[in-house]
Amino acid sequence: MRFNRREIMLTGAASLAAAMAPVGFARAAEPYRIGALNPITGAGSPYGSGTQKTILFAAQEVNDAGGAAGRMFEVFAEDTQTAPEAGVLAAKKLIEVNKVDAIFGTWSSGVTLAIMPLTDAANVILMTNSGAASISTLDTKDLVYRYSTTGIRSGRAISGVIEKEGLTRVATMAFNNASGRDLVAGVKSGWEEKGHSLVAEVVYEPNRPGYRSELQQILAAKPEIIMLGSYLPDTTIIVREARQMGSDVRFIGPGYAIAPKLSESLGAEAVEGLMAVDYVSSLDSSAYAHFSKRYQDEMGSDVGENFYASCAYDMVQCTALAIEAAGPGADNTKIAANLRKVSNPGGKVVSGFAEGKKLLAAGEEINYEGASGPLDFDEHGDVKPLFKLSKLRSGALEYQYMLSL
Amino acid sequence: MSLRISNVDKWLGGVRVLDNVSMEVPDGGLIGLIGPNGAGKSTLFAVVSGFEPADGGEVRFADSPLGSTGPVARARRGLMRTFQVPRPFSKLTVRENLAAAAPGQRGETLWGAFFGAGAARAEQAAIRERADAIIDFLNLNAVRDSLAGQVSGGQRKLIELGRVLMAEPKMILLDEPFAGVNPVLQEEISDHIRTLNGQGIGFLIVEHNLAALSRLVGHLYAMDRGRMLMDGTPADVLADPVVREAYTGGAV
Amino acid sequence: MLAYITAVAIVFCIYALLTLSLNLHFGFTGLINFGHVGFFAIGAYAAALCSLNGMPYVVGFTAAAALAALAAWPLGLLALRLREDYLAIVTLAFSEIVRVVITAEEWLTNGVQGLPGIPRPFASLGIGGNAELAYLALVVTAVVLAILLIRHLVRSPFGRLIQAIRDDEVAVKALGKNPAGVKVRVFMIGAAIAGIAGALYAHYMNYIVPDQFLPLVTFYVWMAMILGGAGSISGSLVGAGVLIGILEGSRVVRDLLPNVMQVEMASLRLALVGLLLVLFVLYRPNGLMVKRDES
Amino acid sequence: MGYAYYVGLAINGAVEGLTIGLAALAINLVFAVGRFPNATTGDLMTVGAYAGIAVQQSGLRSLWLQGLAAVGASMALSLALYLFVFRALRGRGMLAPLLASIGLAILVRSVLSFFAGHDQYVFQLPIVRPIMIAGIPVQSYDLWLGGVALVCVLLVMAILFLSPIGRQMRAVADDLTLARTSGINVDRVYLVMWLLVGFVTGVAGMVLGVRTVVMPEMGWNMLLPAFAAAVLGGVGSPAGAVLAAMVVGIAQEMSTPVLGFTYKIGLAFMVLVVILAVRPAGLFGRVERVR
Repeated sequence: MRFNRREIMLTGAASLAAAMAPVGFARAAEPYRIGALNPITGAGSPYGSGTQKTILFAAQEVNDAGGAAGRMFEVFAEDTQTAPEAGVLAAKKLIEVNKVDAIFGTWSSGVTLAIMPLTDAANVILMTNSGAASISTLDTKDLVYRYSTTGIRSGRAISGVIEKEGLTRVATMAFNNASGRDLVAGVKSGWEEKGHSLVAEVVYEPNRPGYRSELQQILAAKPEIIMLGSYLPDTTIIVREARQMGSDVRFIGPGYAIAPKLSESLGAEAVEGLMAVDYVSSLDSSAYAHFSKRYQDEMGSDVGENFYASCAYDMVQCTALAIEAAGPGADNTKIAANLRKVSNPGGKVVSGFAEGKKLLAAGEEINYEGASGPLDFDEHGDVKPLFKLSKLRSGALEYQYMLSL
Repeated sequence: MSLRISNVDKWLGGVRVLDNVSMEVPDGGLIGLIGPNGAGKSTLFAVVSGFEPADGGEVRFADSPLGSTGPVARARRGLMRTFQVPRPFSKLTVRENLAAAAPGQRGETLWGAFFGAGAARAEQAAIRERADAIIDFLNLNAVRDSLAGQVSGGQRKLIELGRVLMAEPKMILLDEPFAGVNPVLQEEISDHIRTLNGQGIGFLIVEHNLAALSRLVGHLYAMDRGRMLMDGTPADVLADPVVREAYTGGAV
Repeated sequence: MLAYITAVAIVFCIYALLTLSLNLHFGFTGLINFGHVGFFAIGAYAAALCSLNGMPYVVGFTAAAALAALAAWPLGLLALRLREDYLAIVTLAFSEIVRVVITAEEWLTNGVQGLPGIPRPFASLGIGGNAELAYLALVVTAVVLAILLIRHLVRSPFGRLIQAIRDDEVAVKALGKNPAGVKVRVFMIGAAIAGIAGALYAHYMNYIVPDQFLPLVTFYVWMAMILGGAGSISGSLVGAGVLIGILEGSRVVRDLLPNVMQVEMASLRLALVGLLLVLFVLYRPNGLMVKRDES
Repeated sequence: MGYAYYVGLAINGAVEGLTIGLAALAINLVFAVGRFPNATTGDLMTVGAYAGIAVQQSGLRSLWLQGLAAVGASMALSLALYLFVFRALRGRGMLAPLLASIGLAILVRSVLSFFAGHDQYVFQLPIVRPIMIAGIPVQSYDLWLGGVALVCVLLVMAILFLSPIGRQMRAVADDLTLARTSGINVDRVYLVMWLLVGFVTGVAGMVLGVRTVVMPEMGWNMLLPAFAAAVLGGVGSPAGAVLAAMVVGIAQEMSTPVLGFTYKIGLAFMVLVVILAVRPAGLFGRVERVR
């Protein structure tokens, strides 16, 4: 009962897909429809395509394993354009036209906040990578799950790293958007709780021909390290400018900004020792090993720069396990109720749907440990994140240690 | 309502385009102004009609100084002008062009566009009637409902004249009314001007067609290079060697 | 399906309002305005802030229209004095100033974090179908009212005057009529309509953030207006329809073309917008709905 | 914060201003001769930068070669835009070519991103540490940039004011009808003007690419500040455009201790609005006359 990739891509014409489905599929239950609503264009474009492809191949894996509780996964792909307006229309289309049961992989908080009223009303499960704290509190039906953590939590983790590294003079520099601001807000609160204060805080506007005055203000405070809440392009510019200004200040930032590509651009020497704090993609987990290989095959690039794709992989696997656990004919409320059951500690650790399905069939409790982390949800439906610190050494990211909040 | 221009100067980019220019159009007068290209006639019109400030001298209309008032204020006093290249409202019909020129319309205010509909309707009916009368007078009936941008050059001149008439002028500055107009229509326009002048409207006419102008006006001013050369009867002015020199000199 | 069509129709109506009001500015009065998204943003934030602070919707909508009109007032005065090419740049700059102020004044606007949870009228009708349809009825009413207003204005002597100003402002002055006050008023009326569009947008999206108000929105609206035809009310509707057709239609098209990736589709969609604008300017400058031809 | 701090800000402003100033120079040329604000300026720059990157990716490390490719690509595109679009729009007023240029800008950018994607590219140049002059750190790249900008401005001015075609260009800028009647080959003038625009935008794109990262939106993002500088500098004054951009840049950066880093973006636009409110024709512009 193999569903090849092309057929999944074609599911937009749902009837066509049904016509092509194998006989065994016909007696099966209603398919479980997933909207892959990702930032293909706009600010989130570095992550959107990879995330979307991941949802497609992850769904294929579920179908290869015979579907979840007899239900095949059908994926409908859409672009949020990283803009609320386009996101809302895309979500409407997914919910109303494609009749999706779940939406996976929204990225910008603006889009997620804008479509939450829609998914909430339609009882659609929403699994997101957005960082805005208010998403947790606005979720009334417990149908919203966050696979990457809030920016504020990440920032607090970063402040822990800085302390552990024994640095005391800390400055922040943030891209003026929600995620950049949340990240430095987290650093600030974490740092101040530890009894320190920041030596400089700068928020900058993007898309400028340079950021030297911003850097100059920060460097005037003589920091040992700058926490950078930016994306890769700005990070490239800012680190280069700092070096050209004669500063050897260290930088620390999220993994999507402090990436090996930096040393390709600026030379390994300029970025030696830069620190990346990232969610733990369970590097040693078999889920990650499997996923990262699939990703490399599908995308032709390394997944290291796209943490959100590993989240998307887990969204599909986790949901499939929850459906399986809930049994045939379960509605979304029941499925959601099973999400924590299949992923939180207590059961036997599994690393993929096929494996979990067998154990569930055998009546065992399971605990899915995914590609993006151990995947334990708190009462808000947010994962309890684990972080790791890596440093750029001779152009490559070198794992240092793990830390938790 | 006389127009008196006294010692007007105008500089443009280091060039003195009007140099101590003085002239007078008496109440109900019919006066011509000639001069070769670059003499400063159009600039004088621009200064008198308020589109360009003067750098010296004084313009008085109906015995009161116009000072630095703008074109709108001057037009409202009844001192109106036409343009060398006509400026019709090209996407309005000929009739709308004329109707738009009627002064003091209640319906042209935002308030009037929404309230007092009855009064506005009556007012517009009256304006249309007046516009139609002028259209009739100017023989524009055939193109009454055409877009002004689509009628011939001569007809555009007439639309401009018609618009000015709608605005109840006391004196009209006509900028080359015969330019690009066929001889038959030239005669027609001359007739219109005479008729209107007979009703007491003063005219100051800039024109290159000296023959047609001489037949129309009784008094002529001649300018060259920003200076007033002389004035007198058309025959005297056109016979004057200085004026002839200015024209031939301009031609060389 | 119905709710998706409803949603598209609502967004269409919001763009129709923007196109109609820009048409009042440019198509009927000849005012060059490349800062329309600024009025849209002011309306959106005014309405959002009012209702987030517990004021009735009526107050929010009134504030949206009034504040947008108020912002248009100094701009209108400036419009009287400037060459049209400078005015194009100044209005563009105005909309960016609006965005910068919204971004910077976090105490009021929550800055880049945006304003979430903006309430929507008719929410009491239950979530989904009926509430959506009721909201659609509201935006359609707004469009109809805007059309009636603009049509009434354009057909009145006031409208004749603004069109005369559009065709030749110097000639209007020479007739003893001052275009200044009229132009400022038209600028303010159009801005107010754009402000209402912003209010409808904010209440519909429930969430607004400065990034939604980039100059690209203005360019979209210009494209819609040129496509439909400057100076044509029906043209504004057609133009907005084509615009939404392109923006939304690409979703449907992609479902049918599995080999075209989303990224490429996004490029193609934008390319189509740009190409249409160029082609219309070159070959059909009067738009689809204007038959009157200039000689 | 001593004087060195403010000198540093002023240098930052001047350098950013120069980058934008090159774009403003290109805008100014079209503004004066073609009589419309050219919205494709930014995307001409982007295309130039991508051409430079293409040369780098093919393994040629010479910055000069990369720059040559950038200039060539921008000139070719600029010429094509003129021949296929802007030539047909001559005499159609200001708005038609402006709208067309907005459409073309969007079109060029989306075609570029269709083929090149949204990933960033970087000109791989060694990082050079600053040298200290009187307690002020001075970067060699800044000196290079200043030199390139100066050469560009001088070249444009030399062409405009010393060559016969430049004289003709200025004549067309002053009065198109008069220029035509006095026998100037207007077609040729426009051709040369657009080539010159391509040259300047190619250099500007290269400069911006070297200073930042190469992405499809890089040039478009510079358009508005460049518009502002072009208007402030005055139409028909190439040096004025670059100077105005530098003045605005310096004012922006020097204002940051007071205004902060968000409002500094608005500053250029506010200065523009205020100056035009006082001087409707711009700092050095001329008032149009009614005849």
